[in-house]
Amino acid sequence: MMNLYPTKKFRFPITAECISPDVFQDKKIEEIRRLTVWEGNKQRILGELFKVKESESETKMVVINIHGDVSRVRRIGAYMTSGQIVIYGNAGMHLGEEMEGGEIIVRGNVGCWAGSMMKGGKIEIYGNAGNYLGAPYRGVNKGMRGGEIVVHGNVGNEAGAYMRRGVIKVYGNAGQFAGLRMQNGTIYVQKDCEARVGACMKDGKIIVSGFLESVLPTFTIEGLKEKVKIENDETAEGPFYLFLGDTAEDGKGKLYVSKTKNPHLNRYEKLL
Amino acid sequence: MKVILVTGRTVKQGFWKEYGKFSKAYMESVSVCYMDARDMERLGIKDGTNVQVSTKHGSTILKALKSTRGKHSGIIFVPYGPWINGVVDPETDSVGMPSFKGTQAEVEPAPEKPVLSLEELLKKQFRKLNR
Amino acid sequence: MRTVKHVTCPVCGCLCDDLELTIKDEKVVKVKNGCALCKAKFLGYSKHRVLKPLVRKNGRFFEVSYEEAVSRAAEILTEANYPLLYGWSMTSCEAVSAGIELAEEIGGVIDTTSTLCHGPSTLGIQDVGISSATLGQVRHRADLIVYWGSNPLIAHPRHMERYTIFRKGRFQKEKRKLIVVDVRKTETAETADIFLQIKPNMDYEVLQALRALIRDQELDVDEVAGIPTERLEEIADTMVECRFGALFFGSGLTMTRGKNRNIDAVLSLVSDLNKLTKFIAMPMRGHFNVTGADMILTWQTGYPYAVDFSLGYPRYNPGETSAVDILLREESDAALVVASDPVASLPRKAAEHLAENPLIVVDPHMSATARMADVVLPSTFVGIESGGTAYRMDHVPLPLKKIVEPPEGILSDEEILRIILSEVKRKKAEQMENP
Amino acid sequence: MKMELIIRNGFVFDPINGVKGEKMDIAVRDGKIVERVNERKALEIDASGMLVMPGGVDIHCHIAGSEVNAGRLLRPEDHFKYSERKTATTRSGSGHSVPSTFTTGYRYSRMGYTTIMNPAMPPLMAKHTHKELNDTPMVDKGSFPLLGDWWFVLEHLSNGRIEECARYVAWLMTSTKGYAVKIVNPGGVEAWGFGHNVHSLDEQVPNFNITPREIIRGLCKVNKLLNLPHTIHVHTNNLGKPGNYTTTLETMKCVEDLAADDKPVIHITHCQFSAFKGSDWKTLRSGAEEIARYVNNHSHVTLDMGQVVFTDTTTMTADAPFQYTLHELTGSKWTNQDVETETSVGIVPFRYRRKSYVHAMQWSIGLELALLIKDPWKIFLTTDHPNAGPFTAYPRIISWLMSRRAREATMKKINRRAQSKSLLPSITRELDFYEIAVMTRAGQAKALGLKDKGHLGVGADADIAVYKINPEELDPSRDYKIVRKAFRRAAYTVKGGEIVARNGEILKHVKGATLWLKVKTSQQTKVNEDLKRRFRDYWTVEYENYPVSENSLDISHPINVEAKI
Repeated sequence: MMNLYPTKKFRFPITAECISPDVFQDKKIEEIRRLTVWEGNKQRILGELFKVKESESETKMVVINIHGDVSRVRRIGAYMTSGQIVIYGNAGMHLGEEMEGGEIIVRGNVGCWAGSMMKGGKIEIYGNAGNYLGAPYRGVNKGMRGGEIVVHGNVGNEAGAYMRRGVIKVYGNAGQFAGLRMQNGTIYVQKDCEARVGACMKDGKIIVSGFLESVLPTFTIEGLKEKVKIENDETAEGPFYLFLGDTAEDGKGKLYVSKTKNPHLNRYEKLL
Repeated sequence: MKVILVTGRTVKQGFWKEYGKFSKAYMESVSVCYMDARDMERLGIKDGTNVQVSTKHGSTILKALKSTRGKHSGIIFVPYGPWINGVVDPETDSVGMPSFKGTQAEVEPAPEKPVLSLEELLKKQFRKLNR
Repeated sequence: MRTVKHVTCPVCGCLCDDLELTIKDEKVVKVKNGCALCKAKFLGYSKHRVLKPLVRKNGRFFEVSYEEAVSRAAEILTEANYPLLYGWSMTSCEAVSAGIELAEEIGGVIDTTSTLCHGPSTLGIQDVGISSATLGQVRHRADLIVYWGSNPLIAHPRHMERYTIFRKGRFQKEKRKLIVVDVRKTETAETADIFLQIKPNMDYEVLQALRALIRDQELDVDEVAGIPTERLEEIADTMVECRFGALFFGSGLTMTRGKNRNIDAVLSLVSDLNKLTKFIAMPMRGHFNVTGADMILTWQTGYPYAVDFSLGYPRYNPGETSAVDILLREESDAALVVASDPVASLPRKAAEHLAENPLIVVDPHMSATARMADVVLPSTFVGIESGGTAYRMDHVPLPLKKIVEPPEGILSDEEILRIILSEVKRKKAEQMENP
Repeated sequence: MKMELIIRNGFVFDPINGVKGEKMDIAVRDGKIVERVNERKALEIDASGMLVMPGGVDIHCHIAGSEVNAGRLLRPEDHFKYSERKTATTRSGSGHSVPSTFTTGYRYSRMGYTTIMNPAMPPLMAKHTHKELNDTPMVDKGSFPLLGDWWFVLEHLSNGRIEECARYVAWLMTSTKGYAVKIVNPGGVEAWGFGHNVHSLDEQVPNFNITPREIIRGLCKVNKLLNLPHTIHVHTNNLGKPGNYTTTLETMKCVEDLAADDKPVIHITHCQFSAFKGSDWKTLRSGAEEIARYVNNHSHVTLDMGQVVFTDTTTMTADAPFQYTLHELTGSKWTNQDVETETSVGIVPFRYRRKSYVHAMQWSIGLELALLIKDPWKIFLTTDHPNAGPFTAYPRIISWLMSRRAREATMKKINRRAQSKSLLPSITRELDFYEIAVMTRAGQAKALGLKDKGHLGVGADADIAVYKINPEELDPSRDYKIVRKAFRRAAYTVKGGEIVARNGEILKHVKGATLWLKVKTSQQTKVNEDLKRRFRDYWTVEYENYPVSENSLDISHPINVEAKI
């Protein structure tokens, strides 16, 4: 088990995609200290920016613990395929970008593009996540293709944009454009959601259990549902309005919105 | 009074900025707030009365002018410039662009408060000039 | 007295190139064909000039030589860990090219004012593409013009006269139909055949509704953003029935809630319309060479703005590598501003951090930003006192002319940037020798 | 004075001078090939056991200009994993299928290429194209203005005023600093101005009293009157549509009578895209046999392949109606840019998949054309970069052309139906290094009329590529992977007499010249106020601001052309 302690409060962006179980695997602590990282435009070694300490571990799995604020450190766990990263503090942008397996746990907040384009594995965030959770890089039309992201706090805009598979669960609030252009998969928002949920979605499922500011005019009411399955044995209790859309792109995505939390939507009932 | 703040270009702002930002004409073209006539009535102010425009990001004093641009009750229009920049929402939503248009704001009459000159405004807002 | 013809106007993205200037004693005294903004620039530019390089010492400006100012600038930039190079939309492509090389050399971030105008449009294009054309194509063929969130009579005064409403074309002799969409009745809206006054921050909903309507989808709602659905149906029909439609959009879309997604929707709408008729879209680019700055950044680095060289190669991700975000996160530790006045145009919190950085300003005027600078390098007015190339909003490149001599000893942006670059290279080589 | 250089003991392939792998030395002085140099002073490259060829020439690659840049802008996703770091000698850059300019130059140079032709320049955007070409280092370059839908051309040709048309073309060629007449889907691009297209050589172009056949024939005559070094360069009507091979045959036939002295009068570019048989995508078959038969029996045509490689790429052509069809077909994002009075551009990202029947057939058709056309001087290696794949795939294509085994290895992995319909398994031909040298440099230089390029005779430009291949020891049929590797990274690339790259490393950033035609007609078009008004009326810029000035080219290399009029 490797433990990383930031040696200072970082001011410049730190790029450190080497902080990944796949990279640490089979490396001696000295080699890990010598891994390349960037601080602004200066090339450094990991050992300059972090105190690296090894500790006993019960599992064979590679585990990296980061103790402290790494909110300026970008790309932690990018491309990882196995092992575990636990961050006791806030983490920076692109956490777990394109990860394929393993697990990242953050006991704090994370920056934007967490789990961007991920294919597998799990990210669990106990604080808030920024914009573009699980969403792809600019111009890319393939978002999350598998795996699971759980956020206990709030998320920013465009969570799950271009999602093709997988699950995002948000136990707090979500920003605008959640599930933009999603094609499949599931997004669950336990609390409130800003407008434009499911914009341009083609297929897939979005569940909003809290207040939803407004439904896009291009969604049509389909019915009422008592409860909706999120994944495996987890269900969200309704009743829910079921909308289909986005008709602007001839989509047939399903948008479930809590009936009780959204009295302003009861005008749709006359269309049922 | 709660309003939605829209900032933008005006002929005068576009014209006078070419003459230099420290000119009086530039200040007069930019440190203004165009309001719907009914909103001004509701606030009990006249054309040319100073108002304080505030958001959660800051506040500024501007001269209220009656808008000639049709009815737009609930919307105030302020030309781009340093006077309003302390008030607009800097949030970029991670796309690089702050929210210059459509910010929730509060307008209140401030007839006794002066509109600052650019030099005064900069001195007030920037620590660097006071060192 | 002499006259210069076919001059390109260095003000807005229309880049009118038919100006005729009268020069007397190396001063422009008369402007023919220009709009009010154009005249203001040519007749008023020479006021409030800075004529000597300035360096701030103990809080005060001192006049110095270019050599001293450049040396100080190079020192600041060479030492920086994350310098920001901002501006670029009011200068020549040649100066931008020098700026990119400088940014690469010092491992900095170069961002343009696109970030504050049509950056979101670029993000929209990168998601869905854009069906567009040069302005002459619009002039010859369009029978329907839409201005959405833009007010050309104010921001691009000759746009309607040269390319759209008030100009005839080869295949379009009759009056064109004009639709204006805005949150208030602008000067342009007053000339419209159809004016849609929509609620602020609701453009996205209106655009998506139009997209559904042109697909013959029914809406479940009676109104969108204050506009009755039947009225939107009429607009959708008008768009479908035209022979050639052209939709111009402005910062009314890029700066409001939804930002890049408003553009995504507008471009998707126009793309969809091509199934049924011919339709094009175009962003109303503001500054005269903001398009050129985008273009040259794109061909040299692959990316149009917000390009980060800190890792030795270009990276791009607005929100991460864009000027306002970097400043709000207080990451930069030096800044170079060229041909722009961010202290007057950025939200205050961003401007504050910019001013806290060691700041180098290249500008002909004493701007609000120059007022905050540690080094001020006075430059010529591009398109008046020095030449170069600029790009019109529809990507047509045009020559900028040198019309009059600059004040004695004053260098152009390009020259200043080139000497900073060589000074930076010299300093770096020196450091390599004596680390 | 520049250094002298001698390349010793290589196996030299110089088809224009009839050299077929003889061991010899090549001497260089002042950027030119010379008889001999002072061997004690000259810098020496020991090329023993290596191939020595003229620097590669690319007759058709979209590497610069407004459409390429619109492609770059559209596709950050094409760049972010393909970055090149700045070094002490090179600039940084990015991009897979639409790389940034510096990177483009370096990548060509690493493969031993030294001259490239950018085949689609909207004249109104010529300043832009040349700015990008200025920033494309390591290679000499030229650009073809798009003329097939220019209003002046349509109007003059429809009135039968060939000479008048020729004078305007001469003016435009020189004004835009262009190198050849490019025609793309003639008439179709103008029709696209209102969202339409034309579908045969004899369909009337809307609003203009002319047909595609008349445009092609007219410009072919103009090209001859002006004595231009290259022929008209044609992207056929109906490109990319099943059944289009008949249009291609007709296009070649329609200028048959204009040929004289067995000289080519037309170049059909990226022919793969124009060699489809069948009535729809399901029944798509190869038309390569028919086209090859025609080309084998005629001498007035040259072609280039437009070879498909299986990768993610970006399609971009002036054939905007075709690009729109592609957008509808794929649902991918789409950029379009119509250019007033002249032309248009369309861009759509595209992935060629091995398992797609159509894509696999396209892959096969390109190779079939190259192998069934007997004379390598008639068909050249291109990918229509980036349309059928990026130019960096050339080494792979060389290995397919040289090795049946290489083709079979790929064949096994493609769509099964395509395997059964492909003509490739029946083709045993394997090209040798001489033929490859023709298809990748000598033939291309000859077709372009570049006198100083594509050969190693005395007086030629000292643009030379050395590859780590010993033709006496290596069997390219068997060792195709070694061939591929060697062509990917030239052992040495010499540009203008200097060693600029070695084993894939760029040693020196050199600018490279812009080649353009200074066309002289005895009687020039009179430019009076009336004509200027007409220009202003057609375009939205001033006549005076339209031309590209010579001093805007970093290194200008005008080629004087004496027209027959």
